[in-house]
Amino acid sequence: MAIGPCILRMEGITKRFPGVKALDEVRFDLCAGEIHALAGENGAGKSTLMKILSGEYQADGGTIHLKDNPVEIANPQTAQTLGIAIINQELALIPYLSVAENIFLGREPVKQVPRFVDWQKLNQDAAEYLQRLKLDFGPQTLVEDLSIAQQQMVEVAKALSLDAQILIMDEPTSALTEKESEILFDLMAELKARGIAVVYISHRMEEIQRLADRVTVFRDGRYVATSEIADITIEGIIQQMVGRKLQAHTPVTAIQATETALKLVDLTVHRHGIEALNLSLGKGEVLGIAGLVGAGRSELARSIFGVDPIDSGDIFVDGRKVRIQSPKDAIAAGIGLVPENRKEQGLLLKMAVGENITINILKRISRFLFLNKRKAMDIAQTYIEKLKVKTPGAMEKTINLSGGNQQKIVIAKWLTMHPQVMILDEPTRGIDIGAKNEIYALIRELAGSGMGILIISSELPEILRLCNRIAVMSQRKITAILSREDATQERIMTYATGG
Amino acid sequence: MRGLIQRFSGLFILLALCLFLSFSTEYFLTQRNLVNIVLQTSILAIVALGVGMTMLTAGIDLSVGSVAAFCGAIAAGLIVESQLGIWLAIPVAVVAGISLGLLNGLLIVYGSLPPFIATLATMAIGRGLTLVYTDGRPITVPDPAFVFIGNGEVLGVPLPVIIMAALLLTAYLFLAHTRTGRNLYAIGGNEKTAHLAGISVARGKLLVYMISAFAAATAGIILTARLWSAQPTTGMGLELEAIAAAVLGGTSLFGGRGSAWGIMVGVFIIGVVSNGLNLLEISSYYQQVIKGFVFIMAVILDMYARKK
Amino acid sequence: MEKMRGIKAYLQQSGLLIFILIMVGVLALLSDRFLTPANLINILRQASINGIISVGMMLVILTAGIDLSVGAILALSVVVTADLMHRDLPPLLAATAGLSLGGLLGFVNGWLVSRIKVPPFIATLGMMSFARGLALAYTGGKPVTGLDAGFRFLGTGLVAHIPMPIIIAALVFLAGYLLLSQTRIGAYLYALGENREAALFSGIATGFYTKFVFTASGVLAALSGMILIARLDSAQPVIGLGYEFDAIAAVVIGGTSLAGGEGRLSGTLLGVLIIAMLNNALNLTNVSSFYEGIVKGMVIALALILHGLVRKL
Amino acid sequence: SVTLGLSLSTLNNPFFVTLKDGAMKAANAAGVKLVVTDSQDNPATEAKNIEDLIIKKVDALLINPTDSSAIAPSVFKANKAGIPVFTVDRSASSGEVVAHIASDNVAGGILAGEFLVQKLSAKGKVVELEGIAGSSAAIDRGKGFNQVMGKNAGITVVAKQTANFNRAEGLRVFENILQAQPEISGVFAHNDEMILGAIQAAQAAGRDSGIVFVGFDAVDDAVNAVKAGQLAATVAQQPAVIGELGVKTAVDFLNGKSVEKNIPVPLSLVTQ
Ligand SMILES: Nc1ncnc2c1ncn2[C@@H]1O[C@H](COP(=O)(O)OP(=O)(O)OP(=O)(O)O)[C@@H](O)[C@H]1O
Ligand SMILES: Nc1ncnc2c1ncn2[C@@H]1O[C@H](COP(=O)(O)OP(=O)(O)OP(=O)(O)O)[C@@H](O)[C@H]1O
Ligand SMILES: [Mg+2]
Ligand SMILES: [Mg+2]
Repeated sequence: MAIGPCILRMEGITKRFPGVKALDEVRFDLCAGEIHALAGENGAGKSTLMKILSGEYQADGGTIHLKDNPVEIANPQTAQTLGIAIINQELALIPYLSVAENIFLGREPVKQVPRFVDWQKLNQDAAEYLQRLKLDFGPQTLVEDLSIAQQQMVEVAKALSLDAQILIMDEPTSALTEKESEILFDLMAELKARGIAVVYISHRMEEIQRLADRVTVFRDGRYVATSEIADITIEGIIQQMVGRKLQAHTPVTAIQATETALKLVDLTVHRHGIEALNLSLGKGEVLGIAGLVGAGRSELARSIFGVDPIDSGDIFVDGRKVRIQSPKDAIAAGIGLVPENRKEQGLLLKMAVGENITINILKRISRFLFLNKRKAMDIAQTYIEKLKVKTPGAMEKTINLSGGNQQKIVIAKWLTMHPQVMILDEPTRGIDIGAKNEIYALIRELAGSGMGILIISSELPEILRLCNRIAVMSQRKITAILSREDATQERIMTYATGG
Repeated sequence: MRGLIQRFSGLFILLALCLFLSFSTEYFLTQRNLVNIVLQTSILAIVALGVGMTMLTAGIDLSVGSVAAFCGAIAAGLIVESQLGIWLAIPVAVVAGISLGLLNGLLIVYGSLPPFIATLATMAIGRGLTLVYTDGRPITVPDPAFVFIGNGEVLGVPLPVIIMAALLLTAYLFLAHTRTGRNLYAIGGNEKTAHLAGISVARGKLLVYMISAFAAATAGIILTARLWSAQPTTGMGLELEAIAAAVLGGTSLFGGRGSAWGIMVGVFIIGVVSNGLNLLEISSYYQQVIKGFVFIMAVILDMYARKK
Repeated sequence: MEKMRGIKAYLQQSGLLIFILIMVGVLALLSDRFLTPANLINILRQASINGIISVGMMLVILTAGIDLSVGAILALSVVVTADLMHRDLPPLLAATAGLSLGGLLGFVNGWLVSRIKVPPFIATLGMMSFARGLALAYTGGKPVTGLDAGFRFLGTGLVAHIPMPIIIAALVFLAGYLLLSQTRIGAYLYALGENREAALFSGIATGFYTKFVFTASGVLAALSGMILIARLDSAQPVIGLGYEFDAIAAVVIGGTSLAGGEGRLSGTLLGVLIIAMLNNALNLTNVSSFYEGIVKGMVIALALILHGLVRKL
Repeated sequence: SVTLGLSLSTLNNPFFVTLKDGAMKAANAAGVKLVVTDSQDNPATEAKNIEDLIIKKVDALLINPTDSSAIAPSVFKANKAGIPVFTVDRSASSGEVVAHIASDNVAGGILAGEFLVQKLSAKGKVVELEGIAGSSAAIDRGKGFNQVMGKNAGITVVAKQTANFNRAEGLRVFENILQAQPEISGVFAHNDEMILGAIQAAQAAGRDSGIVFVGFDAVDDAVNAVKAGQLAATVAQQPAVIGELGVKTAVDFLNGKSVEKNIPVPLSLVTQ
C-alpha cells in the first residue's frame, strides 16, 4: 500500500456566500493511492471545498494544481475530463429514469448507425457495477422505486463508472447500513490498490481511523491540520475539529417504566406487509429499533404517524386509544416523527430556517389565525443556539445550510413540539460528533422528563449507547427485544438477519 | 395481465371508450369514421408531440397555436403572392416557425423567463405577426400540389395521417432511443443533476422549443392545406388542447415524465370523445359539459389502473 | 446585518416596480391623457376585475396548483345570479347564491385534486369545459339583461368618490395579504406548495388547504363576476372567456413560481397593474389591433427580463 | 325521415343562437330532423364537424361557414358524398352550393356608416369597435363602414380598437377610449355585444348623451336598447329569418322543387 506522489494541491482557497465565509484560505493536498479523510464540524466547509474541486462552485480565491500544473475547474465537465469524480452529499438522481441510465447519465453508449442508445451495452455495463457493489436490483429498475440506501449505492456506481483518478466521497455512509458500508469499504481498498486517490468525508470517526491514511481537519472554514492517521487518535481529531475537549458520554439511566407512553397492539398494515405487530414503549424509555435495510422500520414509523394509516390493530398513547388517519391526528395524539429523508419529508428547503423550525407549532404561537412572528423567531433562535446550528440567521433559506445543519433543523422542528412520544428515524444522519453528543444528551434529557422515545438507527453503536431496550426487526416482524445488558452487535445482527 | 393493464392503462381507457361508442352509435365503428377520426386528430397529435417535449423538460409551450397560424400564413402568402413554388415556400415557412421557437428558447434560457410567460409573450407576438402579414384577411391557396398535402391520399391513407405517423415514429425513436432524447427526461427530472452530469441544459431546452415550433409549423401548414386557405385566427386554443392531450396521456406538467405513445393515447381520447359526441347528436353546450366530465374520469381511471 | 439583507431582498423584488415607473414615464410621454386622475382611476377600476381573480389564482398557484376554470366558474355564477334576480329573488340572496355556487365549483376542483389526486390542470380544465357548457345551456346562449338597480351599485357605485370595484378589490388584496403573510394559514400554503410531503409530515392538513384554495378561487372568480355584470347590466354566458390566462399571467409576472411555494402578493398586484396599464395604453394610443399582440408580448417579456436583471444585482 | 345538418360558426353569440332557433322552428314545422353543430369560430373544428355530419349521411347540409375560403374543402367533400349543400349568412368561395341564404355584411357596414353620417350631419369624430381581428365578420363589416367614412371628409375615425365581439371588452376598451378622446360624437361597433358594453362605459362616465351609438345584429338586448333610446340604431340581419329560410329552402329542394340560387334576406336598420 505504497502511497504515491502528490497529485493534487489546493492552496489559499476562499469562498464566500452571502452572509458567510464558507472557506477562508484553506489548503488541501492529495496523493495517488491514498485515502484522505476530511473532517470538521457541520458547516466547516468540507462539502464546499469538494464542490469547488468538482467544478460545481468557483472559488473566490486560491489555486488548484493537478500534478504540478495549475488548473481552472470552470465546470463539472472540466473536472470529469481532469479525472475527478464526486459522490455528492445530497442524493440527486433522476427519479423516472432507470438505474442504468442514471449511472451513465450524459454518457450513454450509442450504436454506430443509427446513433441510438445501445441499451444492451448500457444495461450490461450498469449490471457489472451493480454486481461489483453486490446490489440485488437490476439495471432497469426505476430509481423512484429504490430506497435511500439503494439510491446512495447508485450514486457510488455512478461515480465509479467515471473511472476517475480522484474520487470524492462526501458522507457516502450516512445513508447506508453496515452491510452496504462494508461493501463500500472493500471497494475503497480496491481503488486505493489501483492507485486512485480518494477523498473521504465522514462524521464517523471509527471509519476515518480504520480507512484513512491521512486526515485533514477544517474548523469554521479554516484549515487546522493534516496528520498521518498513525500519528493521531480519534480524540485528537475531535479536539482539532471542535477546538476543545468533548464532554464525556451521558450515561444511560436505568428506568423502571411503570406507565406506557406508546403501545401498539396487533398493528397491521397490508401495504407494508406488517402483520399483527406488538410493541410497547415506556414513559421515559428510549427504545431502539435495529434492522437491515428494508426491514420495515421506516414503514412502521410512517404507519404509526398516520402517513400510511394502519389497517387494523390499536395504538395507545399514554394509555388512551387513539385513531390516527393522518400526521395531523398523530400530532394531536402526542406523537412526533423525525423522518428519515430530510430533503423529501423533513424540510421546506426554500423556506427560512426559522419557518422550518416553527412550522409544527404555528397553532401554539398564533392568536386566532394571526401569527406572532416575533415569538416564532425567538423560538427558532433558541433552538438554533441550543443545537448550535451554523447559519447566518433564522431568516436564511434552509437550502443554503450544510447537510448536517439541515438535519439539525429537522430535529429542532420536533423538539419544539414536545410530544409525548417521539419517533426518530435515523436522526443523526450527517451530524458531526460534537453535535451528536449534544443531541444524545438532549434525547436523554427528554426521556428523563417522561417522554417515550423510539429511535430507528442503522448505526449500532448509537443504539447501543443510547437505548434502554432494543427491538430488532427483520422482514417486517419484530424478531427480538433485547435489554441493554443483553445487547451486543453480534446478537443484534443475528436477529436482524432473521436468525 | 395486471402489469399489462398498468402499462397500457391509457390505451384500455381509449378502447373502453371506443367499445362504448360502437354500441351506442352505428356510425362509429365504420372504416370511414375511423379514418376520419385519425385524420381529424392528426393536427392535434403533431402539435401535442411537440408541446409534450417541452413539458418533459418541465416547460410548456403556449405559442403553438400562433406559430401554426403564422407558418400557415407565410406558406400561403409565399405561394400566392410571392409566387414561390411550394418546395421553397414550405421550408421558408417552417424556418420562420422554428425561429419563433428559438425566440422562446432564448427568452427561457438566456432571459431566465418562466416558460409560461415566455411562450405567452410569443403567443401574442406570433398572432400579431400573422395579422400584420395577412393584413387580417384569409389567404386562399388554389395550388393543387399544396392542397394535396392536406387532402391527398397515398394508397388510401390520407397524407396528414402519414405525416403524423412519420412524426410519431420519429418522436418515439428520439425520446426513447437517442441520447439527446433521454437527456430531456433528466433535464425535467432534476435540472441540477443533469447539469452536473455534463448535459447541456441550455441546448436541450433550446432544442425542445424549436422542435415544438417545428411541429406547430407542420401542423399549421397541413391545416392551411386542408382548408385551402390560411386563416389569421387559426389555431386559437390549440395550445390548451395540446397540453390537455399530453397530460391525459400521462405527461407530467412538472417535467421528467411522459412518452410519445402516451401523448398519442391522450390525443385519441380527445379525438374519439369529440367525434362520439357529434355522432350521438349531443347539443354543443352539453358536449362541453360531458367533455369536461370525461377528461376527469379518464385521468381518474388511468390513475386507479396504474396503482400497484 | 439582518436589516441590510432585508433591504436587499426588497430591492431584488423591485424590478417590477422600476419597470412600472419606466412604463408610466413612457406612457405619459406618449399620451397626455395617460397621467390624468380620471384615467388612473379608470385603470384601477379595470384592474380590479382581474385583480380579484388573481388573488384566488395566487393562492392556488402557491400550493403548486393551477386553476383554469375561473373564467367559466365566473360565467356560470353570474348567469345564475342574474337569472335568479330576474325571477325576483332579492339581489342579496341571488348574489349569495352565485358566490356559493362559485365556491361549490371551486370546492369540487379542490376535492378532485386533493382526494382523487387528479392533476390540477386536468381537474380545472374539465371544470372549465363543464361550467362553461352549463352556463351556455342554462341561458340557451343568450345574455340575461337588466339587473336590479341596488345590485348595480356593486359595479357602478362610488364611496367617498372611489368606485366600488376598486374598494372591493382593495379589500380582497388586503385580506389576501393578511392571510398570506400574517396568519398561519399563509405559512401552511407556502409549505404545501414548497413540499407537499414535508407539509404532510409537519401535520398540515394538506387536503383541507387544497380544497380551501380552490374554493377561495371559485368564490373570488364569482365575486369579480358580480362586479362585472353589475357594471354591464347584463350577464352573458360567454363572459370571462380567457380570464384564466390574464390571472395566471398576472401572478407569474409578479414573480410567483408555477411550481409553488414562492411568491408575494405584492408582486401579483404589480402584475395585475402592468397588464391593466398595458391594455389601457394600447387603447389610448390607438395601436392597431394587429399590432396589439406584438406590443403586449414584447412588453411583458421586457418586464420580466428587467426584473431578472435587477434580481441578479 | 329527413335529417338536415346545420353547421354553425358559433353558438357563443346570440346572433347565431337566434339563427339556430329560427332554423329549429322551421324544421319542426316541416317535420324534419335538424342536427346542429358548433364550430366555435374555428375552421378546423368546423371541418371536423362537417366530416362527422357527412359520416352520419344527413340528407342536406346547411353551412354557416366560419370563413368563406376555409369552407371550400368541406363543401367539396359533401359534394363528393352526394349531399346537397346550402350556405347561410356567409358564402363559400368555391364548391357546389345549391343555394345561398344571407344578407350581406359589407352592405350592413355601409348601412350603419350611412346612418351615422346622416345622424352626425357628416361631421364629427367617430370610434370603431372592431370584432376579433381577422374574422370575416369583422373584415366585412369594417370594410363597408370604412367605405362610407372614407367618402365623408367631415368625419374622422379617431379610434379603431378591437373588443373581440365581447360585451365586457366593449366596456373596458371604450372606457379607455373615453379617456383618450375628449370629443366623441359617434360609435360604430361590429356587433351589438360590444356596443352595449360601450354604452355602459359612456353612461358610467356621464358622456352617453352626446354620442350616437350604432350596433350590428339586432339581438334582443340591442333592440330593447333602441327602444329605450340608448342605442341609436342596429343593423338587423334577421338571423331567425335566415335560419328559417335556410331550412325551408333545403326541404323544398329535397322535395324536388326548384330553388333560387341566391336568396337574399333583406337588411334593415332598427331605429326608434
Ligand atoms: N449555496 C450556499 N449558499 C449560502 N451558504 C452556503 C451555501 N453552501 C454552503 N453554505 C454555507 O457554507 C458553510 C459551509 O458549508 P459546507 O456544506 O461546506 O459544510 P460541511 O463542512 O460540508 O458541513 P456538513 O458536515 O454539515 O455537511 C455553511 O455555513 C453553509 O451554511
Ligand atoms: N432490496 C430491496 N429491493 C427492493 N426494494 C427494497 C429493497 N429493500 C427495501 N426496499 C424498499 O424500500 C422501501 C424503503 O425501505 P427502507 O429500507 O428505507 O426502510 P426500512 O425497512 O425502515 O429500513 P431502513 O430505514 O433501515 O432503510 C420499502 O418500500 C422497501 O420495500
Ligand atoms: Mg457537507
Ligand atoms: Mg428507513
